This record gives sequence, structure tokens and C-alpha cells, in this order.
Amino acid sequence: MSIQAKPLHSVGVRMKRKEDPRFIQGKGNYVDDLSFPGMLYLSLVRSTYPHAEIKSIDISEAMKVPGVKAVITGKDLEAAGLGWLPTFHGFDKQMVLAIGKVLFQYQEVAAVFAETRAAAVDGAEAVQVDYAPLPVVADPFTSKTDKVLLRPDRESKTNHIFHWEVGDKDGTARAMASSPKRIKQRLWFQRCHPAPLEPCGCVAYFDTMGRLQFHVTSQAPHVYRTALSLVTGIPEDKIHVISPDLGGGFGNKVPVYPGYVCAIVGALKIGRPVKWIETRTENLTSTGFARDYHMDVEIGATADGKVTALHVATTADHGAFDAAADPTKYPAGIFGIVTGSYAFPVAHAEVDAYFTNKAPGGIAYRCSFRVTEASYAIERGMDILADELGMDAVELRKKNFIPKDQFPYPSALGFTYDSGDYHKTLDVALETIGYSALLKEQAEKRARGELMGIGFSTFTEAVGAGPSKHFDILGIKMFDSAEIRIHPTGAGIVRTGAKSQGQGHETTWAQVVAEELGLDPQTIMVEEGDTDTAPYGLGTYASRSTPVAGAAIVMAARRIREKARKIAAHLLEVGEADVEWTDYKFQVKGVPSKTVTMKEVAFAAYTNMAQIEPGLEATYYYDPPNMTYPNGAYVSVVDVDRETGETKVRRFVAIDDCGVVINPMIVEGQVHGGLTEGFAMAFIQEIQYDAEGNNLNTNFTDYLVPTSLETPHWETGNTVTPSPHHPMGAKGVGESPNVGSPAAFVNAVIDALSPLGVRHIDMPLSRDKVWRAIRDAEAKKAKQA
Amino acid sequence: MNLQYTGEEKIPASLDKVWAFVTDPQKVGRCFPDVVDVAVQDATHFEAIVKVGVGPVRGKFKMKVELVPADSKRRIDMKMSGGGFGSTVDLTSGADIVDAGDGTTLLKWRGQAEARGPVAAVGGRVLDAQAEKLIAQAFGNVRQQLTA
Amino acid sequence: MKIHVTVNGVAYDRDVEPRTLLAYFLREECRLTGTHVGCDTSSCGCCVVVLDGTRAVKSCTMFAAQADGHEILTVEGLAEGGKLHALQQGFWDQHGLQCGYCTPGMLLTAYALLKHQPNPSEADIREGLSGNLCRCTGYLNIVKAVQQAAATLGQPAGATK
Amino acid sequence: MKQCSDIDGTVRNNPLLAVYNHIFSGSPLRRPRGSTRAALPRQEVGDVIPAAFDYLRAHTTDEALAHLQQHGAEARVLAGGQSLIPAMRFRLARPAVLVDINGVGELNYVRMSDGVLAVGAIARDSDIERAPWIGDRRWSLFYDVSRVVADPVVRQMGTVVGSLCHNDPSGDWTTVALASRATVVVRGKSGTRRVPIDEFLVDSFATAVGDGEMALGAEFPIPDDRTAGSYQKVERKVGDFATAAAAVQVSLNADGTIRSAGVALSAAGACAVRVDAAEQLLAGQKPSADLLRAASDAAWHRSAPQADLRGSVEFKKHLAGVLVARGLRQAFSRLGVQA
Repeated sequence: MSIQAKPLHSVGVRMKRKEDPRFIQGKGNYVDDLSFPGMLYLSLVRSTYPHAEIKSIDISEAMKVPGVKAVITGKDLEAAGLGWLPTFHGFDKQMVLAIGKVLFQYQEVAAVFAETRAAAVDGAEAVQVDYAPLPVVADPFTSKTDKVLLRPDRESKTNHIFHWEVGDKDGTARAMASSPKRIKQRLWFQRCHPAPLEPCGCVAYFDTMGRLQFHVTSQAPHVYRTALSLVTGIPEDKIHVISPDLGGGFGNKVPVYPGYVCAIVGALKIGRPVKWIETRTENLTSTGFARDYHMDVEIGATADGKVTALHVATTADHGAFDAAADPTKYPAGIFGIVTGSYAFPVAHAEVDAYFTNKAPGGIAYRCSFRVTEASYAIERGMDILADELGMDAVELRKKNFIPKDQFPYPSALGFTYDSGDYHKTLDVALETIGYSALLKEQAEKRARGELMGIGFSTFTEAVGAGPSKHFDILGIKMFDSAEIRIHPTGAGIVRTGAKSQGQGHETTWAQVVAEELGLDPQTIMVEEGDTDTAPYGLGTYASRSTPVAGAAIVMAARRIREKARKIAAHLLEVGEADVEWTDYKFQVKGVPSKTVTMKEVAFAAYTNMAQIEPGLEATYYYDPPNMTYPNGAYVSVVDVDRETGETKVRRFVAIDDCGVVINPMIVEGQVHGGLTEGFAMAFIQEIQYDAEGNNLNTNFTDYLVPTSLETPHWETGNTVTPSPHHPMGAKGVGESPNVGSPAAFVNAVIDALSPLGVRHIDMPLSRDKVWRAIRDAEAKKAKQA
Repeated sequence: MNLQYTGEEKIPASLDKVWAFVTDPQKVGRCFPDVVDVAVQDATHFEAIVKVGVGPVRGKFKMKVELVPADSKRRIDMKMSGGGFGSTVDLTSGADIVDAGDGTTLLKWRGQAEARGPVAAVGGRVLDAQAEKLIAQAFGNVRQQLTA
Repeated sequence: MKIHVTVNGVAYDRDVEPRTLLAYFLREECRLTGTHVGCDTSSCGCCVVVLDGTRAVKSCTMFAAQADGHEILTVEGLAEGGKLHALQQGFWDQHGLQCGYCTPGMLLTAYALLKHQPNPSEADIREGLSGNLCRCTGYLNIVKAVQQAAATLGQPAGATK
Repeated sequence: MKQCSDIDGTVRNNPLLAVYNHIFSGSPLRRPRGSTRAALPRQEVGDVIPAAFDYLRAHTTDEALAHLQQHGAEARVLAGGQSLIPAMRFRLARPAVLVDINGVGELNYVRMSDGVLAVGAIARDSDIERAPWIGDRRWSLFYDVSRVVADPVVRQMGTVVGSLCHNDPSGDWTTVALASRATVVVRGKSGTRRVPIDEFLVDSFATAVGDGEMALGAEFPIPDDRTAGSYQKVERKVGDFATAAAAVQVSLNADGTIRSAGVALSAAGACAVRVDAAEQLLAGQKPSADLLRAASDAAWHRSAPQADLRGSVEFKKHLAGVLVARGLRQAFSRLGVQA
């Protein structure tokens, strides 16, 4: 038998992506690419009012539009027991189609099914809805007063959704009171939207066996199947969810949206396939938004800059329904990571969420459940503290970092950080950017009145939810799974409950299996997103693929290795105890000449297995013992134009530590993308509502995505501190750059403006806001002088 | 988006004549610029269809109008809601009617427009031009017709 | 109305509604689904195709009727004789894509760019691609991909791999 | 768990199950009933597909005009369509008839003749951007603007004349046309007329082109070799309309004094505006810092912008001043003069 000539080392290799050939040739398979005989198109009628009673819905004109087959309203769905849909938060539900009243602008009001896209739109246009406007609650602070009750359907007659808190309230208050230095700042992390370039959508039909075939843009297909079964009553075995290629997700494709339910109902009632593809406008105005946290950050410290206490009180705007896809026990997600990379002896964090007449959401936008908000809060807070102390931002951070010898480190808010070497990561960043030279340049520029800023973010996040004792969604524990089958020729297939949206699972998972089994990654196929074939998993978001599904793959591969050892022993004609796995093959202990490869074992598993059970496959469900805690040190250098308020990001260095890296090329790509989204939030991206509740950023002409021209040239690097509990020592990374970078940008701009006395500006740092801050600061200075 | 306009018309007619005019739905309706049709429902309610044409944006705007005369006969408020091209616009305008003494009457008006839907989001500037035109010309036409 | 459009060298004679946008004509009439639609406002460039060999156009902002009698090149037509176009190779080698949704538009915009600027600098490429949005890559590797393609295409015939 | 038991509740007696169990029994679809009240304005719809229209392709100017005169206000000219088609997708614009002039070969030109740069109605923005003469200093205003109109792909379809006819308050070409003193050639029933740009731009999205008429082209006087310009645009990102923009073009006399100046602003009013005061105070003077400051102030005073997501009124007014100063400074330095 042939021994593989090529080196078998797979993990850590910059392997080109196996999925790319289809994408670069236009052969990707996205939901809107699907077409079935007799397929109808669904178009939704949406509310023009943010808050109004529906006096009547007249569909008679719509039914006359050529090609229109049916129009469905909230009343029809209510009659079918489908008026409401449970949110993934679990403790709230949302209307599928408005019943009685609308609660946000662009809310789904009626569903029109027609033979063509155009006819569906014509039909939707012809539906006449008579609204009686109601008073609008456009922000959480107005909501707090309960003057207007938004959700009379709920038991508790208040707009207050929940109060959540963690930490030592009294201890924090005492420590704060006795701290010689204190800072307090209101920080608003504005409402954003993930806006993947492919909008959400689905095709639903019932096959000849009465099975629902549901092709949908989903980051969590299995959860969809269970949720759909619970909501519609269709037995789970009669639901087949297929999530094909996804054109990005970033958290936007985790929740179940009304359009999906309407498509299924239409397919069921009309008996034909129904396609619903969201437009960009619908995507930005009605599907899961992110952030919208107003955070009052308070930090106490000693005079020489040792932090003594942290208190964060947050007012959260959750929109019309509480659709934040958070784990059941964590209504504010993992916001408790707000102590960041610093050794706070005591801390207290609280979040109060309120309903408003805005789109529902609060999803984890490239973020491990509110970790982005938390990181921004602590990293901005530390800079404001440095400013207060007249201390260098780097010095302050280093002074308060959790020392590497204290890991695993129990944080003041109840997390156990697995590993990290924060000083080292920051030193690499300082080295790369040339900090001392920059400080010199900055001093010279300031002397000339020029505005140059250097900003840092040395964040730690918690990713890979999560241990079943803590984490579940709709009651389903947040494990993940893998199934591996090795074929007679040594090729194989791996399936997981995760779902790639561009992260390159088809490549990295093959690398992991190849590494563990000494096989060729080019012959390991990866399949995800099909609930008929993939083992049950919670899906891909919150950077959980590698920490959870990735671990499941390693464990399944190791199970295969144990089975293979028996066969190897049989082939080597020795006892199993005498066989060891070394250098990617089985070898008789102490006899390097006597080896068999996994390829040979695979063939034997089907052709020559003696008394051993035939076949070579394994399944593993992985319940992580803890989350992983990737960290990073980011440095940003900016020049601000006094006259126009324009900020140029001259350099940006990102040093990440995500433990063991499976494919450095892919990790770099993830970091580039995350930094770009962080850059967008820091400078141009926001979903705004005016006081009347009108959404002002309804498409890409006003919800701004940076182009190649605005986007800085990223410089990346990494340090490696393996996770002690992950079978490969890996941590999640997809979100780190998005979580860590906003503070680095804002800190840099504020540093540039600090000589003028500017202490804070809320994101996005538009030219207008920055110019205004400069002007006001100069006016103030002139007054004092 | 929320837009506000103000203006004043000096009308060579007595206060009573002006009052009679501005409280008559049929007459007021005819004062809208490019009005195509006025359908009076009762003494204080009517629907008016006006032609809208700014650059690429051309279509018919249907307005539901309510007149709210003050008992003082010194003020009339007008609530208009309606729209076209996929959007709704709520216009509210009020006019203080002041006897200038010299046999003329002043119409001191203030208008406010609020748009929802694509027009607000996509064509805000288009709408602004229209709303201002609608209100300003309406009062201008009141003067013209009372002058004629 | 009846139109005759040549797409990737293949003639399509179809009867379409005047309001049919070219993007939907390509996707639904020609079943060439590599051309994507990512926005309503001509902002994202996922739908870019090449018109008459040299002009990159956003096919969601052009009616199929306007393509009558013209030649369209879509991503499906880039590779020749089973050999990837240098741009496709560049995107693959340089990890110039992640979710792949913007990739066809990027490829065709770059294709037209290289027709007019065979040796673009990083600045030229960043400017030339600024009508196409990418949400995944941060553009850096896309720039590298186009640079690689320019170098490949710049080599004398036969020298390319 | 609470929420799950809720769902179980809906499961236990879910009427949909009945429907489901009989999906193949051909039970007729129940059509929801609705009242028949007086029609209100149409509601928000998701999809963005234009309303139906008739498409007419013109091969000659005469043919195009015939169509336009036949259909009047119901018809719109389709040139680049980069503003019209998005407006139609949102059904803001719903013309009954589109007259496509992209096939009118006689309107596809960019040529120098009789002292003017003549740009035909279907000449693309990119035809200017890539013109062989665009690098010449005298065309520096055009060089600048041709690289910041919309985005590089839109420019390959969008037209210069179309931008003038669209007359967006934040447009780029309208502003450049003012600074360079362009003329628009308009043809209608009564024949062809040449309309100075100041008269052509009537109001937001409104021009001197009437129903049944069309703009055949634009004419820009060819600047002499002691002329240079600059286009200064602040935008939130590529492809955005201007937050504020300034177009300047200055010609010097042999003695270094300013013979003439064109100064115009975008996003500073109902449509692009000329800063007459600045043009007057520049004429005859030698470039100097004080002169620039004065022109900048004039721009600030002239600017009457509208607040929007791009910026506040005061910010846009401020930018108008800053950008005019920067534009003049660059134009002068292109002429080798430091101001």
C-alpha cells in the first residue's frame, strides 16, 4: 500500500479555501438562486407608522391585481394559531403580521402571494390599510416613564422588560466611595445593523410526502427546525431545514423572522412553493438590529492608577419586541465581561431594558452577546481614567492587566478567564507600531497645533457559548456536534451543527480532521446546514464555531483514532497496547519500521477488519467546560482635520491572541473584516430614528458601509496563548476585531482632541460631530482666556 | 423628517369675507396648487387630489383634509394627511386671521409637514419642495381668489 | 417586449416586461445566478456585469430592454476552456473573498478596471473598486488579488500559469 | 421552561394541524375578506420593482422628440438612468412612458469645436474621466469632478447631461457647470435653444426643459492656458451626495491678476448656487490670503443649505467657506501662484 508522500501537517497551514472555486465562478448556491416549478413570490405590506391602531385592512383591490393568488393578514394567522412567534430570547413573542396595532415603522402588516415578483409588489401596493396614529415612544428614557404603554398584551403593564444585574452592589459602592480618583461617563453605543450583503430570505414548499422543505438564510438551522415545529405544530420529522451558502450573517441570520412564517403558511395554504427575499430596505428596517446601549460607566482608582471598582448602569433600547437572541439566563448576554482585561477587585453591572416603537432585535452583531458594548465601555472608560489621572493610557493598562500567572482568573463578575498574556500582546503591538517614535511625532505636531491621536484597545472577550450549566436558547443547551465518516480510500466527510457564512469551515474543518487523523485535507468533505444529515447543533454565531463545534470535531476524530488503533493492532499483528499514534501514523511501540497509515487502516476497516466492528466513523456532542477568552491589543493612529472634522486613520495595528490558529490566512481575513465593521461603527454607521419614530437609515445610501477607499490598510499579527481546556488549544476570533476596534478608533480621535479639552464624543464620529466638538472646545478655551 | 414653514398674506377683503372663504371646504380645496379633484364630505372634511411633479417624481397626491375653525373666528387650523408614491405626509397648518383695519385682512400662517416612508428616507428634498409649495401656494391662492 | 441579448457569447431571445431589470433577467431568464442583488439603491455593486466588453455596469440599475442587441459578460463567462481567469485565480490565491456574495461584482468591476488601467497601483485599485461593497474582507486581500491578476495578465502570453 | 410551555400550549390545539393533515385533500384556500373603504395612500411595500411602463427606444433625436411630444408629462427620457431607475424602483418615479435615448448615436459625443467642449446627452461621466485631454491643467476642474461623481461603476453609465437635467440640490455637475459657465442645448417644438446654466437650473429637480422637450447636450467654454480649477467635495463615503462641495475655476491675466473667476456651491440651496460676490471680488485682484478669506466669507454668506443626515446647516455653511478657500488655493497653485 502507498504511503502518503506529502507532509501531513495540516493545522497552522495557510491552506487555500476549498469553497472558493464555486464562489469565484458564480456557482455559489444562495437561497435566492433557488427556483421550483410553480413557485410564488411573497411581498410584505409594511407599516408607514411607528405606532398606530389598524382601523381596517382592505385587500379587495390587491386581489384584483393580475397574478395575485392570496393575501394574508394578522387576523388570518391568529385564526390559525400563528398570530405570534416566540423570540429567541424566549421571554417574549412578536407578531407575525400586525394584529390590532403596529408597533414600529416597517412592521409586517400583510402578506401578498403572487405569480411573479412584480405582481407581488403591485399587489402589496394595492392593499389599503387605515391607521389611527398613536403616541410614539422613540427612546428608552421616554419609555421608562410608562406614560404610553406599548405592550398591553403582556402581563406586566409596563414598558420595562427586565432588570439584570451581576456583581457586588454594596461592595462596589463602598469601594467607589473610598476611591481617591473616580470617573463617570455616559457612553452610547448607537443602534447598528449587521447588514450582510445577502439579505434574509427563504423558499418554502411541502413535498409529496407532506414534508416541509425549508431553504432559509439561517445561522442556526437546527434551532429553526425545533422552533418551527413548536410554533406551527408540524412534527419535527416533517420539517427539513436547509441553510445553503450564506452571503454573510454577522448575527442578522440568527432570529426567525415573520417573512419566514408567512412563506410557510402561504406554501401550506396555496400548495405551491413560496419564495420570500427581503429587500435591503426591509433588512435594515425590520430585521435584527444590534447595540443601542446607553451605558453609565464609573471607575474608581487609587491616586497612582490602580483600579479599585467598576460600576456600569445600562439603559437598553430593545425595540417593540424583546427579540434579543440571548441565552435564556443571560438577558443582557455576556455583558458581565465588562471588567475586561483588568484586575478589578470588585465590580457591579446592571442593565435595564425597555420597549420602544422601533424595530426589534438586540442580536449579537459579530459579537458574543453584548461583549462589544462591554468592551467599548471598559476600554473607553480606561482612557477617560488615564486622562483624569494624567497618566499614559498604556501605562495605566499595564498597571492593571490581569497578570499571566493568575490564569485561570476568576473575574469580579463571575467569569473564569482561561488564559492570556496581556502584557506580551500589548508589547508586540507597541513594537509593531513604533510607539515611542509616534509619541515624539505627536508632541511635535501638537506644538504646531496639529491634531494627531494614538488610541488603544486591549480587550478581552468571552466566546464559545457555552457550558450547558449556564447557556441555552429556548431551553436547548448550547453544545455543538460533529459526525465524521472515513471512507475505505481514506477520504471522508465531516458534518457539524455549525453553519459557515463565509468563515471557511469547509477548509478549516478539513484541516482539523486531517491533522487529527493524518489524512489529506483535500479529501475531507465538509457539509453543514442540512438538518436531515448534520448532527444537532446550535449553529454559528458568537464566535462559537471553533470553541464548540471545532472541539466536537477534534473529539469525534479522536474517537475514530481509538477505533482505528484496534484495526491497526490487527494489521500490525500486535496487541492494541503495543500500538502508538506517532507522526500521523500508527507504529508498534519502539519499532519505527512497523507502521500503518490511517489510509491503510481505513481500507482495512471495510475490507479486513477481522472480529472488529466494520466501518470507521464517529459522532461527538461537545459540551464546553468553559468559554474561551481571546484577547487583543489594538493601536490606531489618526490625524484630524480641524477645518472639516475629517478623521484619517493613518495606521491600525491589530495583535490578536486567539490561541492555536488552524488557518492563519483565514484568521487574518476574519480580522480584516471585523476591523472594517468596527471602523464603520466608529465613524459612519448608525440606525437613527427621529422623535416621531421614523427610521432615517433605510438603505445603503444612508446606512453607510465603507468602501475600499475609506477603509484603512490593516496591519495584523498575533501571539499564541493556548486555551487550556479546548482540545486543540484554540479560541474563537471572528468577532475580536469588531469587539475590540471601536474603542481604539474613538480613543485615538479623543486623544487627538484632548489638547483642546475634549473628553468624549459618542459614535459615529461624523465630521459634523467632530468639527462641532472642536469648535465648542475652542470657544470654551477662548472664554476662559 | 419634520419640516416647518411660515408666511403671511395680505388680503384686500374684510375679515368676514375671508372667514367665510377659509371655512368653506369647496373653496379651500380649490386653492391647493395643481388640484385635480375636490370631494367634500361635510362642512369640515374633504378630500383633495393634487398633481405632484418634481423632477423624476411625478404622481398624484391624495390628501384627506379637516378644517378646524376657531369659535373666535380669528383662527383656522387645517389638518391634512395623505400621500402618494409610497409615503404618507401629515401636514398641519394654522392661520391667524387679523383685521388690518384698512379693510384688508392678514393671514399669518404657519405650516408643518411630516413625511413617512421612502419619500422621507429617499426623497426628503423632493418632499420638502412639495410640502412648502402646497402650503405656501394654497394661502397665496386664497389671496388671489379673494382679490379677483 | 422581445429582446435579443448575448450573454457570455450565448444568444438569448426573450419576451420581457419593460420593467424587468437586467439583474433579474440574467438571474431568472438566463438562469445565471452568479450575478447577485444586494441593495435597492445602486450602492453595493453585487450585480455588476460588463457591457460590450469594457464597461462595468450595475445590472440592477439598467433595464433588460436596454441590453437588447448588446453583449453582456457575467462571472459565469470569465473562465475560458476550464481555465480560471487571472482575476479568479488572484481572488482564490489571495483569500480575496469570504462569503462570496460580492465576489462576482468585484471580479467584473476589476475586469473592466484592468481593461483601462493594466498596471494599477493600490490607490488606483481602491478607487476603482469603490463602487462595490464588501462586508467580509476589509478589501485588503481584494486589492492583493487584483494586483496579482494585473501582474499575471501583464506577463507575455504563455508565461501565465 | 416558561416560554416553551407557552409554545406547547399553541401546539396542543393548533388549528394549523388540521390544515396540515389535509394539505393534499385539495381544501380550497380561504380568501381573507376585507372592507371596501375609500382608498387611502398606498402602503409601504418591501420589494423594489418599478411600476409598469411603456418602453420606447429612439434611434434619432427626431424620434425621441416625437415620442416626448406625444406623451408630454407622462414621459421621461432614459439616458444613464442612474438617478431615475432607483427612483422608479422605490416607485417615487412612475412615468407611464420611458423614452430610451441610449441608441441615439448622434448624441454620443465629447468633442472640442467652436471654442467649446461639447458633451452629448448620452456621453458618460467616465468618457470625461478618461478623456485624453483630462490631464491638461486648464481642465483641472473637470479632472477633479470626474473622479468624485457617484462611484466609479455608476460613472460608466451615468451621463453629464443627465445629471444637469436631474438637478439634484447636492449634484456635482450642476455646480461645475455654474463655475465653468456652461450652456445647455435644449430642443423642443419651437426648435433648438441654448440656455445659460444659470437660467437652466430652475429649482430642486426642476430645469428649463419643459414637457415634450429634451436636452441634447451641454457646452463648456474651452478655458485658456492660464486657467485652472478645482473641485472640493466633502462626502460621507464614495457614492454619497455632497455634504458640501465647491467648484472654482480661475483665469489669470499675463500680469498675474485674476481675469475671471467662477465659484459655485453644491448642497447650499434648492439647487447648485453661484457665489457672485466671490467672483466679483476676485476679478482684477492679485491672489492673496486676504482675497481667499474674503471669497470664503462670501461663500459662507451665500450658502443656504438644508440640514440632513449629512450634516447640520451651520456645518454645511462652514464647509462652503472652507472648500471655496481650499479650491481657490489649489487652483492658484496649479497655476504656480501661492495665495
